[in-house]
Amino acid sequence: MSTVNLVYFSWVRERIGRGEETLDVPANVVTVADLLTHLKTLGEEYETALEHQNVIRAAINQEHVDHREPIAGAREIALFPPMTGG
Amino acid sequence: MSTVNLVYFSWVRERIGRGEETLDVPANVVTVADLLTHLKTLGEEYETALEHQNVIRAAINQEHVDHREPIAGAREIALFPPMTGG
Amino acid sequence: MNAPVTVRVQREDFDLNVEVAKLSSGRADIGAVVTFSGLCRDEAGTLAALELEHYPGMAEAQIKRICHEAVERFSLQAATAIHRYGRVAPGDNIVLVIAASRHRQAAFDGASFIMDFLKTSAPFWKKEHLGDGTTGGWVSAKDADDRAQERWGADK
Amino acid sequence: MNAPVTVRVQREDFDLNVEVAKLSSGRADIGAVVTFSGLCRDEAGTLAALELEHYPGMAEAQIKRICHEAVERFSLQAATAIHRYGRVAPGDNIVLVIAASRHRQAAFDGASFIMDFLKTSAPFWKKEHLGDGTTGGWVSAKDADDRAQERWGADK
Repeated sequence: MSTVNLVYFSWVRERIGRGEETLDVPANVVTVADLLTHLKTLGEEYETALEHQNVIRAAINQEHVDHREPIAGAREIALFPPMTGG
Repeated sequence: MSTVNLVYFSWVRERIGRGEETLDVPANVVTVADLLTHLKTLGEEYETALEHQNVIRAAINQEHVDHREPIAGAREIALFPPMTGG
Repeated sequence: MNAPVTVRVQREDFDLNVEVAKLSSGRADIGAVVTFSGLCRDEAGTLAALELEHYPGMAEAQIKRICHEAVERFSLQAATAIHRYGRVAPGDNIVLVIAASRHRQAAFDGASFIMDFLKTSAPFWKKEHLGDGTTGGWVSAKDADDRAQERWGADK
Repeated sequence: MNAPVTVRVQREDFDLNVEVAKLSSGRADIGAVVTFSGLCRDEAGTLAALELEHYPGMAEAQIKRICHEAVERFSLQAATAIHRYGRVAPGDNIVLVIAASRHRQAAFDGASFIMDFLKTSAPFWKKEHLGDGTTGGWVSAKDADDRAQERWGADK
């Protein structure tokens, strides 16, 4: 088990129903992809928010990462839809 | 013989020594190229100004033309070096 | 390259003259300043407002990365990027990018590069509020924006 | 296309905010405004001033032609071009181009197109006055500017 700080934005935030949370994750959650799979087991709101897993973008410690990135040592993991700035 | 109003800019103006003049030109001066050739017979200042005839730009009635353009009916013919606006 | 880069993420509007003056005043080596202002469109009268959400901290950091990349790539003399968040009405400013350089092409390319990457890799999201009082949902990312970014051949 | 085109050739300086406001205020269909300001460089301290000569009448007419061509080609919603003449010092403005459109690429392309054609086909000439009191002669046309114009594939 380890503890991660999660932050959500846009419709990921709205569907999960909160903007941030601290979660304990099992030791077999190694990558961002593992984290997404794990979150989807935590309830319908996560399932709905993360249903189309391939469109979910992730950042670790405020830097973009892809889903294969290990999350070990992450202070903050952010999950959000494709960005629409500018 | 016909009468043309000529205007000069930049170093063409400086070398000819005036900014504008009205000249009578012989009937065999048909195109801009003919006009340049004719002007060069009028004195050393014209010869110096128009020496590199291919770099001289021309406008008739304030529109760019090339050297083959007939000058008949022109109200105003301008001669100047390549432009350096912007 | 030690060109000044100014990045701000703010709720308030910005002033074009003030930002250009900050970046160019007192120096006579700049030949070209290109500004890009992105405005909220009313979408033929259907839109009442856009709500801009952002990821505080990462938004600033990511825009700085993009600006420094542009400065290096196009040898810019200075770059500024200001992105607003919160509610903006049609006709309001959303984003300002300024690029300064000796010659015009670099300034155009720099500003265009920064905008293309802001669109696709700065953590902002837009929600539509419609004129009839309903929420129009979140603006979707555009394939055209991904292609615009990809034409620079970079990996950011 | 009935997009407003504003062209001025003037001795006085211009104000970026005022010109952008003139072109965009009161409308909510514009999504992108690109401005280009061309400034007089001091050429590493050697230049005291530039003297800009122009062909009155033709200068305005030619810039209008270029702007209308850009409006049509890039479906611009508005375009402005202001070119100064007379003496300008290092750091001073020389030229301002503004292009407005729904989307950013057209605004960038429109402003860039207008600048490329201003450089090569608007009747202006620049004379250098050097810091040591002498005249540095007339600025030569650049091959790079001809190539920049030619990339648009137009005949103007």
